[in-house]
Amino acid sequence: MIQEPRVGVYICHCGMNIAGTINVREVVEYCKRLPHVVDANEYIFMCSAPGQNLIKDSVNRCNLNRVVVAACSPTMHEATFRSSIREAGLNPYLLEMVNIREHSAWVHSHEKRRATEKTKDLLRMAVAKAVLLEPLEDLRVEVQPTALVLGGGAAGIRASLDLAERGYKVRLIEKLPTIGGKAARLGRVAHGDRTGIELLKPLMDSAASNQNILLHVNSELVGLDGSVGYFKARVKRSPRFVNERCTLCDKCVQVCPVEVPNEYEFGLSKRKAIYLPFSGARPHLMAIDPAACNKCGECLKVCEPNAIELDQQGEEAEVVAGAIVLATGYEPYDPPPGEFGYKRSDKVLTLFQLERLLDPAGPTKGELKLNGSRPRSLAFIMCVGSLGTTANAHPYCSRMCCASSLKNMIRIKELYPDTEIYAIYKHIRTYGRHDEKLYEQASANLVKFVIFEKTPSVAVTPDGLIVGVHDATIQEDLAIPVDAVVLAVGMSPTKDLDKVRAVVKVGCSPEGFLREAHPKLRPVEAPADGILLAGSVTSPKNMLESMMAGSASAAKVSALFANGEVHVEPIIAQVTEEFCSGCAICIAMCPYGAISRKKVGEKRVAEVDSALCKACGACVAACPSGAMQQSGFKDTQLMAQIAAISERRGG
Amino acid sequence: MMDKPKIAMYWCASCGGCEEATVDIAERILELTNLVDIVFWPIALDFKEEDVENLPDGSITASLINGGIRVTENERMVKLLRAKSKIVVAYGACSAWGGIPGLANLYNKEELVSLAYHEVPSVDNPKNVTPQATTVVDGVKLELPELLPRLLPIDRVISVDYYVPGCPPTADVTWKAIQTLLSGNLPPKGSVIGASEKALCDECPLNETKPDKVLLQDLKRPHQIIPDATKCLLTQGLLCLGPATRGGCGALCVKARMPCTGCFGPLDRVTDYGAKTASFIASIIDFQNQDAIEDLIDKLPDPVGTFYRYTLASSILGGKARDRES
Amino acid sequence: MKEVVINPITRLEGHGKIVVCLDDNGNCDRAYLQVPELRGFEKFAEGRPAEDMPQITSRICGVCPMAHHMASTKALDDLFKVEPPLPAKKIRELVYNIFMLEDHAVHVFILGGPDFIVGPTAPRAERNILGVIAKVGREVGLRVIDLRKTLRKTNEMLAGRTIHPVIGLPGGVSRPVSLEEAQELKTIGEKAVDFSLFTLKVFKDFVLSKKEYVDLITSDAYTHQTYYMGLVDDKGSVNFYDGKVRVVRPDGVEFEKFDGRDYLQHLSEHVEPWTYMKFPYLRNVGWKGFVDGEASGILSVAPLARLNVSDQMATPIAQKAYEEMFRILGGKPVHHTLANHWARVIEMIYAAERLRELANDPEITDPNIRNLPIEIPRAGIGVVEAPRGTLIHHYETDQRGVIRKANLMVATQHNSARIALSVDKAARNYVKNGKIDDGMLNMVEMAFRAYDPCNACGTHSLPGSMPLMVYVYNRNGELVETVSRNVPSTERR
Amino acid sequence: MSDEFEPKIALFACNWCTYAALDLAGTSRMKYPPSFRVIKVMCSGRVDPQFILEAFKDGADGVLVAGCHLGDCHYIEGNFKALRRVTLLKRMLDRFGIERERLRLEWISASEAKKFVEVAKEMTEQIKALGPLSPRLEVRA
Repeated sequence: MIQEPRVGVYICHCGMNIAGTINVREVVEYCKRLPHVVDANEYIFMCSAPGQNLIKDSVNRCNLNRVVVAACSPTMHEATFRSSIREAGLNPYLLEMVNIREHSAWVHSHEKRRATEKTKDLLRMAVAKAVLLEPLEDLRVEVQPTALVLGGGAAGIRASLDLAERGYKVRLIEKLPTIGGKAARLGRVAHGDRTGIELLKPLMDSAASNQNILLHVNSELVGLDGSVGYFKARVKRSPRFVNERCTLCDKCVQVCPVEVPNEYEFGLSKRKAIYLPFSGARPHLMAIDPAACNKCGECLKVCEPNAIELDQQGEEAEVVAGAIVLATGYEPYDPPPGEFGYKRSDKVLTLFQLERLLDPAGPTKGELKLNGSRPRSLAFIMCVGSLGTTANAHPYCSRMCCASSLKNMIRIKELYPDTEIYAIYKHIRTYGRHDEKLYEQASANLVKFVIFEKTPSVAVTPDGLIVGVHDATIQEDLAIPVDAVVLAVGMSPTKDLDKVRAVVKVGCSPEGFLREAHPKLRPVEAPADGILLAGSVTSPKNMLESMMAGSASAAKVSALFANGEVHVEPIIAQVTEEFCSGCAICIAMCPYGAISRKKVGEKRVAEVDSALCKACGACVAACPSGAMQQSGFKDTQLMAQIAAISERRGG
Repeated sequence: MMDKPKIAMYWCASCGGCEEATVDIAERILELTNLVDIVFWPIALDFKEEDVENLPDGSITASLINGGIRVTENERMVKLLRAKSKIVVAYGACSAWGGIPGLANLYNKEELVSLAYHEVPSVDNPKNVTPQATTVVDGVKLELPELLPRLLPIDRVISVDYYVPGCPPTADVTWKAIQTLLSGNLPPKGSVIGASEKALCDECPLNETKPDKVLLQDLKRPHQIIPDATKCLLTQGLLCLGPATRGGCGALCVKARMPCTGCFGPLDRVTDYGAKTASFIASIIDFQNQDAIEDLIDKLPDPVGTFYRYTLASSILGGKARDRES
Repeated sequence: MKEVVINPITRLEGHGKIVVCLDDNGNCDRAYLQVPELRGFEKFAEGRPAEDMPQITSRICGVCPMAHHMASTKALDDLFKVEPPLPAKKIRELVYNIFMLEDHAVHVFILGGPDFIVGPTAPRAERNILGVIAKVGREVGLRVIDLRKTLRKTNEMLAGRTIHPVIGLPGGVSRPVSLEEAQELKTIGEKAVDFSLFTLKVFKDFVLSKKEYVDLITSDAYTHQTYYMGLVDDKGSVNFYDGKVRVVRPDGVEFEKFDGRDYLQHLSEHVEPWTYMKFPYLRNVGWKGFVDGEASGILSVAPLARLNVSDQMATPIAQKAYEEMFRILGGKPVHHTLANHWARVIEMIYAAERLRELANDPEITDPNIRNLPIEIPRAGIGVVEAPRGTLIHHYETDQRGVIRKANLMVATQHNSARIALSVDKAARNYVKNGKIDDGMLNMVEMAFRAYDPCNACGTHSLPGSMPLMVYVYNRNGELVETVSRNVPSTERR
Repeated sequence: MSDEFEPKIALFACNWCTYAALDLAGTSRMKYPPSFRVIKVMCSGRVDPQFILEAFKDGADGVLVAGCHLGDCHYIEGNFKALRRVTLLKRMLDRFGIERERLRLEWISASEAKKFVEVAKEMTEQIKALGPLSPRLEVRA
């Protein structure tokens, strides 16, 4: 059914905003002479009720099937005029808006004649496109009110709890045997007396016991299909070898003959092959590290409740979810051996190791002891792994390390006032409402601050450690002998992030973190709808910020779930199969994985998942046969608009 | 008895390959002569131009014209045939889009003439003689037709009903096109007949071998690589234009292990074959860095000549812009 | 209602226009053959990658695309300084001989040959393949159509396509020959030789057995004393694909023998203002105008010329036929234009025998068909014998192998001066008292067809649509008569 | 009114960055020459080289393709596709005898109204200096 196009053109004065520059009368008369235009009119404020009525009446009176409105930016009133013509019985996508206020009147008020001419051109082009517009229907997808949260750290737990509290189901996936993340392993957190685990434990307990939250520890996401509203995830659980009957009696630990470095203590102590990650771990069960276990069976002999199953197998399950929260966190920057004496001396430790030493629940019960002796002097080298300090360092600032270092300096001074502390820094960034106090406090506590421009060095000598630094204030080379060096390492993207990205299609920044839809306006959303980014998966964050991001992403998910369905503007790409050769060029164009090749008989054709398509049109421009077209931005529509750039073709 | 449909065949600026291709339908041609009267076919039949002029307008059922418009005679003849024919078919790449001779549109005609008669090393032309439109010898005017400024596809001179693609169209394509014309069930004006609706990949035996994502990290010219004959040539870095080129030939070149150069031209929804081809090739360059992109494009010596090999004359620009007047 | 003769074969070639100028008595003073088109292939070759040339230049002519494809491919070997592996050379020579055989066969039975097989005095309407069938028998027509189809299908299989082949690459060919294909080729080889012998028999039975035909062939009207040029192999045998260029004087003595790469030292082209055709001549003799004889650099190429410059044929049956021809026509060189038909039949036998040899050579299925170029390209020249004579492609490139200059000297072009002589001679003989009759047109036609010229190649122009037009002007420059005639010739290249 | 050549420039503006920058230039009452004819696309990656040639053919003396900064594309990497296509097309323009300066690619974020105005002024001047294009594209003089 081909309808003869009948176009109505409506031009807004916007008071004097438009009419003050552009001769609207002249443009209206011009438009009346354009092909297919059956009505053209003007009004002082087209967006007002009388203005909209003028359009609606004209649609009916003139039997219009296309409408062009020339007014302000479509970001202001496209929705308005779409509803107007819908009310008049037209499909809302049969509207073409021309922005003659921002793009003409306001910027060319010094050249009124030429602004009017330009406006005629823009109208002629819009009419040419409008003639070829087609009715479109919004796409709707029903939303599954279950969220898949990937990562059981601060952000993931916060997001899960927020969602569960609103009554939504949550599947919380954690690859380790316990939730808690890095936050659970912090020592005493700044601005308060409580340690990371003390702060987090109530949340971990709630998460473990909440009816709406299903914990999947020892688990990873290995596959993902579908799109916003209806994702199908494949979750792979590795065997824990210990079941719920475990009473944590510890007998198995005592008999286990295998010892390995304890990653929960950042290697400061050892653990057995069967172990509890830390006190307060959730679920509260022993776990066997399959990489370490030699299957000697000693533990089986002593386990009274028969909680150990060495023949346990892993399994894969499919989980359907309406949204996904990625909260896979970060990992501490791991200096290469030899950087500032790291791993060359056991007196060189990272900030994270120091956190463990100062934790009353840590390997030294909170005492500052290295190999049994207390360092009398300490140098904190700041910005390790950040700000390009060394060749391996990241270019960015991890932000949390300054506050964290200062907090620990103050703590050490409190515990051991006679300790001499040097803070060797590039920048001190104590931002926000509280952190500057830490700097003041540290200064008051006689921490010696030495600023560097050139990267300092740490010499490991038989007599101890000597920090070499050129003090940029006094312009002198200093050699500072110390008993221990703390490297204030920053935060790195997790090494596993590529594995996650291989499953969940999210872009990544040059620094290696996941990329948000917009760094300011949409900070917890991935570009693809229904995928949220919480915590330090997008950038270094402290615990507070991670909690905020967790709550924010939960709020976004809740909004989605509360609506129950997703509306997608139908300007998506579509394949006409009879013209598609299955050449596959389009597939690599799509950053959202929305296009695939399906088999029709013996042949291939492209297929667009309309829920995944975000309407960029990159595949359309690439499609060598024109089989792929974008609704509302078809080749024919845009070519008609372009061809009308000068009078001889379009007018 | 009903009259059989009358068919005319004519050639403008073509190499003769289209005529050979017509003949290549071999035994079927006898079947054809049972179905139609061929009223005009200069290569095969005696004719006088007046014979055509004397026919009533519209009395020829279909004229199949090959070759582009290079000289004024071409233009005159196609206009005559247009007037006499119900249906005009642009047969072959030259007629439809100018074909390879259309590449001359990247130069002006003076450059063509000057090279041939003054510059090539074998010419010995001390007096700088150039063929002239008019030469007077012993009082007799000898006239040569002048070249048009550009070679034109026939639809820039007359209205064309259907197109048969290929350089040349294969026998199968030709036969299918003839059957379509005789079926009485004519497609809309402007349709391409005899060939596929889809690009070459659809019928290419190597299409199945493509990876999920087709991306280019390198480009190879055909003499620089011995390709794996069991894998898509494009994915091996050869500039195979199959994705943008209409199918119908059966992937002859690919079967001979050479990339498609595009002789079946664009698909229905493509306006400018060369620009579209450039678009798809550029799109799959797997680099984000400008220098790396430039380096890859450097490996392609003549993008215009490559992408517009058969379609320059029918492209949006049609040829080289005239020089700026200073 | 007009009887339609779908005669694949009676081709009209191109734009040919003859202007006859009369003297005061109304006799021919001077006749001009004008070729009115130019396409400019050399120009738009510039800037294009060299390896595209075999597929670009084949578009000069859709009738003999393989000749251009192969000359171009050989020019690329030379340009990139890369020798093809032996199996690749054999595949090239194989497809080339298939092409030569098919092209010659079409000419003998469909284009030029009917003049003789049916008879030069037969009505014009009968001098075509149908006349041949009527005279020789229906099975001739079927055999010709069948052979053409077989050979063209075979080259589609081996070279990717028949019209505008694609396999040529510097240093080899793109595609190997499979064992199954080789098996098929053996049968085709036998069939080809049988067919060529059958052709010779037809030629003997229907032409040579008639004295008046032999007299016509040797008559003065069709005789010009010119130089001859063609490729010979190292034994002096005719070779279409490779060899050295040999030139013999009108008396048959070798004048010069050179590597095709040195063509510029031996060949030049003369330009006239009244035609787009250029006139090649022997540089070391010089351009002396449109005259024949030893003092004039005008030369001739194509089948007769090739036989005239060679010492023998490389295959046994062809050699016998070769000896027979020169014996009957009075020894080398033969100057009779119409003897080209006979020479063409002998070349068919050679092509078929060579095809059969190569089809039975196990090396053609060797997969070693490419050597990748490693040298920096600069300039390359390739020469082959096209059906209608020596074909030279010459490219100069930048270091990336992008064409800076191209020069093409094409078979028909080498004959163009001699064709002009023939036209002029015909006009002088037959235009009397301002009257032009059918006889003159027949004479011209027959001369044309013997050369089998192709103006499309000659000017790299397109074969146009015009019939042969003859315009007669009187002494005062007034047009007194126009005669048009389709030349069902042969200008196929 | 003077007879001075006033160029027409087709501007392909992505919805998220450049179109918004133009809006901002308007609300900020900045001034730039009235040479530009905006064609809105969702992403610079939608721009097909056919559009650019069509614009030249149909009377544009210049074409500006503008989108989000590299790395900031609303669609992650659509602007890289624009970069690749325009890079290739610019080279092709050489052989068509069209000056490369007539085709320009710019990254203009939603907040860079000022940058757009600078580009607009500069490009308008450049095209003025090059003169009109469309008469040079007509087939016969």
